[in-house]
Amino acid sequence: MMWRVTIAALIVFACIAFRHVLERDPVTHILVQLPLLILSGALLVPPNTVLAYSWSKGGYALLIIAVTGIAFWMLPRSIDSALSSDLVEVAKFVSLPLFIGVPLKLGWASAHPILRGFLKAEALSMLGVMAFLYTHAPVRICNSYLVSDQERLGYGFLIVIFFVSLLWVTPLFAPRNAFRNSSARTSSVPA
Amino acid sequence: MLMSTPRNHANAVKLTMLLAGVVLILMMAFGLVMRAAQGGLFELDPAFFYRLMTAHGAGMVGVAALTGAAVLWYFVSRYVDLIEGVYWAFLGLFLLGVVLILGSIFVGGYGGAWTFLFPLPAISGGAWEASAAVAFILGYISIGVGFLLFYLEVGRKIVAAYGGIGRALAWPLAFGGAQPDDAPPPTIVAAMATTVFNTIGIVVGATVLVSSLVNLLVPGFAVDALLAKNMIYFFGHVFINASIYMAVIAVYEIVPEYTGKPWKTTRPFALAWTAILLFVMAVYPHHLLQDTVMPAWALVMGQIVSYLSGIPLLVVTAFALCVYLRGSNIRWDLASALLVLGVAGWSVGSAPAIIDGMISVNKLMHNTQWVPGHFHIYLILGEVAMAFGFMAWLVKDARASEFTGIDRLGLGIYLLGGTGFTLMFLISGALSVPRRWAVHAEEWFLQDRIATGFGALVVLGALIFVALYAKGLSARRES
Amino acid sequence: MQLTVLVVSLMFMIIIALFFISAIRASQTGGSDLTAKIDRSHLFWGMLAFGFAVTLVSLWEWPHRITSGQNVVTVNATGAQWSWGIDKEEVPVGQPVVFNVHTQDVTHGLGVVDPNGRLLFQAQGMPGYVNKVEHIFKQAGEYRVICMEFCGVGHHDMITEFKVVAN
Amino acid sequence: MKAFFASIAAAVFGATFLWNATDGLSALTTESARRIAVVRDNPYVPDVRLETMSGEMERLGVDRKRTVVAEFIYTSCPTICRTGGSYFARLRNQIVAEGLADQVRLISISFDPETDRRAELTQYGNIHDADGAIWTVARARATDLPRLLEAFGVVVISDGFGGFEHNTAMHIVSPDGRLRSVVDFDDVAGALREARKTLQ
Repeated sequence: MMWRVTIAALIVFACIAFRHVLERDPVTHILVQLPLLILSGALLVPPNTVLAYSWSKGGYALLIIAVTGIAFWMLPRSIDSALSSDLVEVAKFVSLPLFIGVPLKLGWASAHPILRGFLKAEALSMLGVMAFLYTHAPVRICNSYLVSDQERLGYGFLIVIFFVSLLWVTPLFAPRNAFRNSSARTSSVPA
Repeated sequence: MLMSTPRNHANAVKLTMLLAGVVLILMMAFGLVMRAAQGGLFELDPAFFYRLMTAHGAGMVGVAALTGAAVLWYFVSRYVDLIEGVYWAFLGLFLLGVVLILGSIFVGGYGGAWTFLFPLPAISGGAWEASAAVAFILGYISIGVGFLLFYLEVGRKIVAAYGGIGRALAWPLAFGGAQPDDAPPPTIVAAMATTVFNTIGIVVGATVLVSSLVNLLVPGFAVDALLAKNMIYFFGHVFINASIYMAVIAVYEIVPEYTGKPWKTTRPFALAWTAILLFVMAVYPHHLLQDTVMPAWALVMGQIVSYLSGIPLLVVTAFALCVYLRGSNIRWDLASALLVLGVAGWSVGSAPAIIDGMISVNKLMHNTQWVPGHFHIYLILGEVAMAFGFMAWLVKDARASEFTGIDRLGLGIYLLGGTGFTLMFLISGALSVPRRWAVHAEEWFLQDRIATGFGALVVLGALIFVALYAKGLSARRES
Repeated sequence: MQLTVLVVSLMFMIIIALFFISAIRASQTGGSDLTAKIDRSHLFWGMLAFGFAVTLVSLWEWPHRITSGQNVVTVNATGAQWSWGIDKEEVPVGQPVVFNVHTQDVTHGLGVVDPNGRLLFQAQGMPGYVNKVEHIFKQAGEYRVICMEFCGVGHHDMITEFKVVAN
Repeated sequence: MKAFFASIAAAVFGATFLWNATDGLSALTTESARRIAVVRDNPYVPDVRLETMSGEMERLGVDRKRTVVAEFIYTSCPTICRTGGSYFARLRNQIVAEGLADQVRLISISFDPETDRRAELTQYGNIHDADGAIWTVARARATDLPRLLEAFGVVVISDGFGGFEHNTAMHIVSPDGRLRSVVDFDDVAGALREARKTLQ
């Protein structure tokens, strides 16, 4: 537990200490700093922690909170505000670990496999939406960044989609805990 | 014989097919009204015509996919344990989507065609409000979410049971020299392939649907029309193809019952399905052959893959069925006849489709009635015939006689009507009649009216099939 | 050309249908059907070879090629809900005419129809892009421009005319 | 059951939160949020003095008789300001055509006073035919710039090549010195419509 908290604290500290470097470029801001902050929150939760409360059953409530947080931080105006307002910047460093990272990890642990699959598919779709909008928007989406940066960010999303889908799909070709026909009703044997 | 489908799944599928049958007849009636209006048999307000057209397109694609999914679920549940709740969630989300779509069309006045080609939903020229388009797109999203849940359940169970996507696609047999006896059954191979490509299609579809939604809500947030078009046609093409590839599972499973010979996963079969998996996704640029701003390689790929897609269909599926029938002493009844018709119609329809997929022909034939010509063959004489065949098979035990006069009459009317109806489309296409026109020139009236006559036969045939099915269901319930 | 396409298509459709009909007949009689006369691998390689040949012939000359030069006439055609604007009322016979297809609002399809009502060619007009299509008109007369891509309630009303004149 | 209600509560909370964060799903970007806020709040613009290309000091803000349509530029801008200028010229022509010449004032305000001196301002005016009567080109004092840009919601960032990137729009300020609306830089009809509203 101790080392996870230490690493989480180090990550948050690094994100704050290097925030000017990270936030100068939207690619590192959105695709490095924000995910790292979420990760730091997730690190606070020990692996396989399943909340035993009845309200957290299935992980729905927790995941909805996490998704709300992610949706908020996908808004271009939230990114702009974080850069123009100190208050929002502080809220960013607090909310990403605590309101996204923690509930995401906790909710994921008790989520049904179909819910997990659904969230993965939706995540890919939404990353696609971001890539689409940022690469092809005829207007400047973030006031704080240049149009050329915005386009690079869009391609950054595409790269993320590529690696994330690779990460999620590869195991489906060789599932660890599945042996052939282990849960099949029957093979095609004539009766 | 294979293990039978669990009763709860069978009942859910039977209900689905009844719903689908009713919707099919309604959508066919819409089509008939449009054809009659084009033939000048009565006046129809163009705005209303295009609403009917939108409902007909979205409804037909939806119901084709629904029947395909029902077939898949019915037979896959013989091999793996599927969660029944997922199917009900799928059906519920599907119906919610239908309500939203019908509402957007007949209450909100949306008439932007089922393809929601960007930026038409947002720029209607005053025919409908953005809110109607939003409801339409939300309807699609609801249906998409339903299908996603459906495929996640089917996919994860097959992956777990058969040891991964590759094994479920019979790759060890296709590429590794494994024995056919160790390969998964045809149903599993087909289900795995459709699950993979349609899930990808839905993910891409969700991306473009949400982008369109953002554009409708915040018009300043425009999206790129060419990219949107690519994604829409990728999604649309994959989705409608998936419905046929799911429905053909009924052929693999049911026809053996009539011949006593099992349908086996062979090496060509495995290779064909892997090819289908790739082709279905790579072929969509044949919808963009007139966009000269597209990279030339993509258009060339569209033309070539369009042709190549015919090979697994003709050389493997159609050829295998013909070989299989020879000397099989197959018992003919409504079910077996419609299922064989489904494969035959699908194969026949591939010819005009492939020819339209050539860039030089596309310039002349695309977006004429040639296009509805070929896909109405795919649907009326292909996917929908398979769906009706599946329905007839579901209730065949409840019927006393095997191949009654009314069966033969229905089949004859449907086949004659379908052939004539689709031929008129092809002929009109060759005569340069554009598709999707509410008002036709008088010189096109003759073909329109002949098509209307044949169309009425199709509706009549479908009515007979659905009535027989409903009767069969109720008879079984009484017994 | 269109009639050729129709005839060729019908021919292939009939051949495929015949396979099924012969198979259905052979199902009861036990006699041989058309598939019995063909080896499947031959069919596969035959289709592949045929496709290769057709691809080569049909793409040898790129169907979307645009010639450049002095005698090329350029026409700007702009689709808008629901009318076509074309910036030339007359184009010459026998010379390459390049149509730049634009749109002001949604996607439209430029279709050019000859005096006999036959569609000569078409290209899509898409927001933010200009598709180019070239044609050499062979006879003088009144030609019509129609819309080939569904664009809303006035889609079928997007008809305008231009003349092809002999030099 | 508890889990169900907790989920509903979370969903309602999330939806409300996002609804508020996006002004009812209508503003996803700072720019659109700013426009919505302007229409809602009609904030006063700072009463700064601008130095015009003819050398006069002109007040932006209260006690004016005319509605002001303002845009923000820098004259060495190679791209968007030039286009913006041509739309401003169209707006000027429309104003003349509709007889509003003595009721609407157009000002292109430079936010780069170091580079843009009178000569540069005049040259920019000449390119676009701005003669000072209806449309003038002016610069703000460096000390006034931050609050001026803040009030108009214009964000200027260096593009790294000696130029700037900034959000471009037409800002309509009513005679009482309040910012009434902001329209796209190419929306001439919209600007005219909004300007007319302030005259009634």
